[in-house]
Amino acid sequence: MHLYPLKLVTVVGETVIMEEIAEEVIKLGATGFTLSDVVGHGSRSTRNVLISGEAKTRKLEVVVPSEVAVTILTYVSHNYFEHYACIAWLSDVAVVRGDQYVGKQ
Amino acid sequence: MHLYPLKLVTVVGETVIMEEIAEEVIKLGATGFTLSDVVGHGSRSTRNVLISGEAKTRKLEVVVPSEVAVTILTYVSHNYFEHYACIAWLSDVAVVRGDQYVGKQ
Amino acid sequence: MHLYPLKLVTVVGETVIMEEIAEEVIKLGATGFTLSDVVGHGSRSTRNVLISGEAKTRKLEVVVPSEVAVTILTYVSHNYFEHYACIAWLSDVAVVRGDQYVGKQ
Amino acid sequence: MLLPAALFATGLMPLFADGGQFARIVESLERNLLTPIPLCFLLGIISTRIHGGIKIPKELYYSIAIFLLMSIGFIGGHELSHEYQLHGVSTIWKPALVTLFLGCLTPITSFVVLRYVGGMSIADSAGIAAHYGSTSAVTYAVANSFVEQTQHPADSFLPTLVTLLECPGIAIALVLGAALSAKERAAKAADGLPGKPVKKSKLGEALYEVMTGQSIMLMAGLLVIGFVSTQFMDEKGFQPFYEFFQSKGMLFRGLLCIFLLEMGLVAGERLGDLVKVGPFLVAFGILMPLVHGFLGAWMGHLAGLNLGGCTVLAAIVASASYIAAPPAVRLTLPEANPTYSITAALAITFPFNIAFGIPIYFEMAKWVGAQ
Amino acid sequence: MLLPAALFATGLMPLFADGGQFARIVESLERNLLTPIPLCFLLGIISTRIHGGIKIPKELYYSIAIFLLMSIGFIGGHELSHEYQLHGVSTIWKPALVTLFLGCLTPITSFVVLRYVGGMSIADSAGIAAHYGSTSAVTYAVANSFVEQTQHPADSFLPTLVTLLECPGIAIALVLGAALSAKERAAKAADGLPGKPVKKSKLGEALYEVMTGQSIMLMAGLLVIGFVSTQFMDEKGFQPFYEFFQSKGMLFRGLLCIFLLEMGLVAGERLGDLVKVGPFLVAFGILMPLVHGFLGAWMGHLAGLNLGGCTVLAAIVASASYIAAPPAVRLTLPEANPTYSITAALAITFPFNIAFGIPIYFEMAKWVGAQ
Amino acid sequence: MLLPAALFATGLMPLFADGGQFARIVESLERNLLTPIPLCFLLGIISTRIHGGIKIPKELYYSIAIFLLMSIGFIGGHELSHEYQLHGVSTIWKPALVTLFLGCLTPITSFVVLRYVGGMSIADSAGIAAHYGSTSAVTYAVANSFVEQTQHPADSFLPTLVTLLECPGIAIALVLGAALSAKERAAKAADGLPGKPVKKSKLGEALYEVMTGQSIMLMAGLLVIGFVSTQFMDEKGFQPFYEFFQSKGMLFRGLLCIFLLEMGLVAGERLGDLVKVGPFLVAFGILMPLVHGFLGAWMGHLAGLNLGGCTVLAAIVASASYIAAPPAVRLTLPEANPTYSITAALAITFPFNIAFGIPIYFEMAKWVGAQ
Ligand SMILES: Nc1ncnc2c1ncn2[C@@H]1O[C@H](COP(=O)(O)O)[C@@H](O)[C@H]1O
Ligand SMILES: Nc1ncnc2c1ncn2[C@@H]1O[C@H](COP(=O)(O)O)[C@@H](O)[C@H]1O
Ligand SMILES: Nc1ncnc2c1ncn2[C@@H]1O[C@H](COP(=O)(O)O)[C@@H](O)[C@H]1O
Ligand code: NA
Ligand code: NA
Ligand code: NA
Repeated sequence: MHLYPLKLVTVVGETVIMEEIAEEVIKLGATGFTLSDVVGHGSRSTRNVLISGEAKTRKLEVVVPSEVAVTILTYVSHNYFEHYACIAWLSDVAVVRGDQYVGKQ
Repeated sequence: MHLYPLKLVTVVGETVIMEEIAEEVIKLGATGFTLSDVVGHGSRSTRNVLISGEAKTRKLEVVVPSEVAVTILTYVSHNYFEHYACIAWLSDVAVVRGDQYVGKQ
Repeated sequence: MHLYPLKLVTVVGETVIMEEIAEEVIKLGATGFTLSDVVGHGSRSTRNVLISGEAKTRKLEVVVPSEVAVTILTYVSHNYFEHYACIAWLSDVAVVRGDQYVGKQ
Repeated sequence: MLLPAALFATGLMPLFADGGQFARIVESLERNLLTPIPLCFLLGIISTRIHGGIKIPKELYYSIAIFLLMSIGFIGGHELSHEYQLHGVSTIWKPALVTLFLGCLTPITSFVVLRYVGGMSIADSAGIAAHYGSTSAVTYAVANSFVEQTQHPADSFLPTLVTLLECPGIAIALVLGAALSAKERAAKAADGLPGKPVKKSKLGEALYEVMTGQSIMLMAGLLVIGFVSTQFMDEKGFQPFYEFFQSKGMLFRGLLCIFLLEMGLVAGERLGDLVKVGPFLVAFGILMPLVHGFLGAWMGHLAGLNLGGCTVLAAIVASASYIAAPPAVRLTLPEANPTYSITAALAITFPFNIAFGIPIYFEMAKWVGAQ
Repeated sequence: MLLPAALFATGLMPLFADGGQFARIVESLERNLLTPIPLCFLLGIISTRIHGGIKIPKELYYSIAIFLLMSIGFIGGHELSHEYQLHGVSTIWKPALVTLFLGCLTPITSFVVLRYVGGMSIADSAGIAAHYGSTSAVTYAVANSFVEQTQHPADSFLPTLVTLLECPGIAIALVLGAALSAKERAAKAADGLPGKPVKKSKLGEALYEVMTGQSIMLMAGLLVIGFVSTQFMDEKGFQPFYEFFQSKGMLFRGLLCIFLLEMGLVAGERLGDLVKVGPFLVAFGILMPLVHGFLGAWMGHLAGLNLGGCTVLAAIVASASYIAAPPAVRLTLPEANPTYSITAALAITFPFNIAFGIPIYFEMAKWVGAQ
Repeated sequence: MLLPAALFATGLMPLFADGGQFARIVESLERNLLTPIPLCFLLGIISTRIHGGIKIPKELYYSIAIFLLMSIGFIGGHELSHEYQLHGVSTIWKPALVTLFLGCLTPITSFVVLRYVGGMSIADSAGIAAHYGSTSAVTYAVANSFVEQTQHPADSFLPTLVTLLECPGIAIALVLGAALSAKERAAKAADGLPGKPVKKSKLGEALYEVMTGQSIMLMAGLLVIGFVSTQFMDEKGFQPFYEFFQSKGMLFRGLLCIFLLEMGLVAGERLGDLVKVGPFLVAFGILMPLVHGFLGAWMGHLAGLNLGGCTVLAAIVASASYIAAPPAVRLTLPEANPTYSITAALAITFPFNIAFGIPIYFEMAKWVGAQ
């Protein structure tokens, strides 16, 4: 097993911003991402009020090298933390054939 | 990037108990939580038999300081492990502006 | 709190292979698993083309001892990495009453 | 095994009292079984057993459930309004009382049989009794279709009775279970064995949740809406709503087919658990409904219901809940193994009622003299 | 508090000009309120307030929304085709112009009142104005049902007007908000206070998204489809499509009930926020629609609409969007607190229109002379 | 590029044999294209191409698919029952044999053309052949609507033929692909190149899954249910089920519109892949259906089908599966690039059939003499 140490960035936030973030994440150097529908509660959840067939909150997971992880978190915190409901965190993962996910940049 | 070391508590269990746990988690000091619908299989999955439009199993994720994490896990294991299908674990995360999630207590 | 150090294996891949992997994971020694529907984008996402009522991509999470984790990752990478869209990673978790999940083998 | 036999006798005996009865039942069965609704249920079971690919999205299943409950309520309210205009409450109060009485009786008979004949634990007995004390709206819908097809439509206020029957049984069984568990625990504690206290709050919460649950809210709510709008709207304006919810209409019948297909898929999965639950529970799941069904038919007749009405009342009294009861039981009696109650309610009693029970209740109702 | 009072006067005064007016409104109200559609809305509110168990899967809600929009468009296109064959554009161009004018006016009146009477921030004022400048397709559907029930069906091309009214209001409010915010920011920056620049690209993107959003695409798309297929198909082939989408039909009316049940559930949750938004916004949510509604009824009459048409135009002008506007506002004016706009649109104006507004607009339309 | 030209000639030549043919095709096209079903498909494509906001929840799409399959089966069973009562199997066995024969032939013709004309890999050729060997139930539904609109309804047992055509093609293509891949691999291994063995078990599993898949189970299951309940129920009881599933009815036609809207959304997304798949596959996706369609119309006529029947048989033989085939191919031939097969089936053949193919097959059927 070749396991490659990388970072898993997780962002949970209002649906309205998550697609934008997902697209940006690719531009910032990720090779892919995984999105899922969740239900959330947080300090600003009253802001989270879209009524539609879509989930109101979404979770984005991205496996990236450490530097890209920092770029992503900086991007997210600069652009969305002030006015949108969202949270972001980082954790350590060991990825199978992880060199694939180091990607362009 | 200010990254703050916190714990991510994950609980996966029968839908019937997850809302209760989510509410309690706030009382125990979390500032928010994220719930998602999953499909599960485990040692007690035969207990997991609700028929309804809802997912039978749900996953709860909470980012909290280490002490709160322990309180939550103790609460869950005391109240639900005996009779309900559920699993709970802890992992290390580094959270953007993580001081926000230390919350009341 | 008895917390037991185990591994969390996460596999994200095309729906068509995920049920098979979930079943195999039990044979390889896991005591359970958790599946969820996600939306994914990756290097081979054009391969991911099923049209149906099901999500096209699924995420599998399994909590297992370290050796089982390696077996699972080896199985997945041997059998699916070449022709199917998927990614797999490993992380450290501390599990409540974790000895339960060491299972058969 | 004595009591089950006795129950069996009680339930079926009347039917064989005269000679042609059996042949008539077979004919009723045929007329019932070879129609799309039970056949779709069968298709679901077959698909699951052969690992076939039929999958109904849970949102569709859930949406149909909502439609069926709303429809039962709305048409019920509409019919009730006509009934009320013609007869006031004179025709309704007796059947309503009887229904409430049966709603209180059936959880107790179930509990007694499970605990003292079957020797099951208090929690399991109470848990299963909660299911059999309540009712299944889908069984109502199928029974109602059946009697309409036999040209013996039920009295117009039957949906009202379904609504009345939903709650009391669950409440009584849960309270019984909680009380007896507490007593047992107290006894054990006196013996030096530790036992966790029941959370009273949870029982109250669960009862509230049953009473304000989806089934009751939708059926009772639409009953009121159907009643009120029948009184205040002119016929033309009312027409499209009536057609939409109409229980003889294409939407109700057609969606019921899809619903039963899904129920067949679920029941098929549960069939494998029949071995786990053992022969006593299998017998219970067939005989208890026959007894309760007979009581329903007989007391319905005493209360003045017509042939269709007695049949439908029998069917709903005989039916077991698998929507409202499970979460309530799971929350209040967590020691109860849900495999028992769900398998009995869904994989034994429900198919039995759909396939055989309803025509049998029809013959029972005839036998007690209903017309 | 002066202006609200003035608004109130403007909106309601005409109605009390003569004596029997009030009695007629009450009667209209009764005829409107005691029908399944508003009652289902009420049931939803009650269920939420008592923590009842009714839950509509979001996919069902969303599917019904799709059906309603398609239906409005398709039947609109069908009727438009007949209208066009009979009169060309002669009957339509005036109402269309009036609708566009109102679509441009209402976001501005709303903004002015919110900013200068209510003293709300630029972002909040513009955000709310975007909601009130657009329209609610469901309010259209309910208003349309109402006028049909009163035997005064609206002119056939009303669905076209709904489509026209959807976009301009949102666009104007967003541009206004972005421009004024930029100016304010520039002023602040001159004062030495830092301020983030607005992303121009986002505004363009959001406007594009509004114009190609679900509501417009489905309504306008099906309008064209309905128009074209009416022209080219024979009646028999067209029939099943017509029946399916028919807004007087059972599907439209029945599904509207379920839709309003869900809207009641959501509005009920929002009711708790009424305290947060304060009395000004509550007053705004009731009085602004009355003013806009009056303008709609009056200008509709000037443009030649019939009684039903004036009522429906009033209702859609008075209504506030809660589907297309929220995401657009959230993206372009993130500082705007969505609790304000959604609560006003959904928990105040929508229920007010459904329950009281529509019958009032009906009387207004009569009063201005529409027939 | 020789063969495609030949194919083209084979497919289209007959149509231009006489002079007025072309004009008739154009007229048929117009009559087909300007109806809601293809127009909704077009709307879906447009919405995707301009990044419009229309989104159909996948549960709705899936629910409609279930309804359509059930409906095709049920009404098929119902009609078959009448046919059977009148003629026994005398009218049916020839068309059934012809359908089975075409089900075996089309995957082979497809494979041969793809492998030897197109020079595609064994896996890709077999994968695409599996799609073209099977059938698309929605193409059936649209073709059926078309012939009904032209007042030439198809023979009553066509749904039975759809069911027969679903499986064999997929099975043959997969077995062919697996066998040839194994041979090639053996050859390579002899040359010293390593190659992974095919898992035999997976092939069996995949074939079983195709045969017990959703489409077959629902169509065949409801066919039996429709057959049986027609025999045993009285007409009045059968009526609501018939109305619900009725393929000329509003539900079927209306839901088909929504379904095609979603298919347009998906096909629109795939249009971008046309460049990736190259001109050969685009030509294949248009010419192969014309050839298969001609065979279907001609052999259908030989087997005694009427004009509508020949047209519909041609359409289903010409159509390519995009529901049952993809997962089966993905599991057994993972080296096959699904972009090729899905793009060809969904973004080329399906729209071609819906828009142009069906009217062409209609003219072909007339030309071979069907009435
Ligand atoms: N402590 C937490 N743990 C897990 N998820 C959280 C937490 N706080 C917030 N979230 C998620 O982040 C979203 C936005 O949170 P907030 O910005 O605090 O309103 C919420 O809807 C939750 O899904
Ligand atoms: N080893 C495991 N790894 C991941 N999830 C698990 C595991 N075991 C159990 N689960 C999840 O926890 C739920 C309850 O498990 P159990 O209590 O073992 O029946 C299951 O439905 C799964 O979703
Ligand atoms: N860097 C990544 N981070 C998170 N998820 C990923 C990443 N790359 C791929 N995935 C997920 O894995 C699936 C298959 O990826 P791929 O094999 O690269 O096409 C995608 O659909 C995503 O859900
Ligand atoms: Na009962
Ligand atoms: Na407006
Ligand atoms: Na084919």
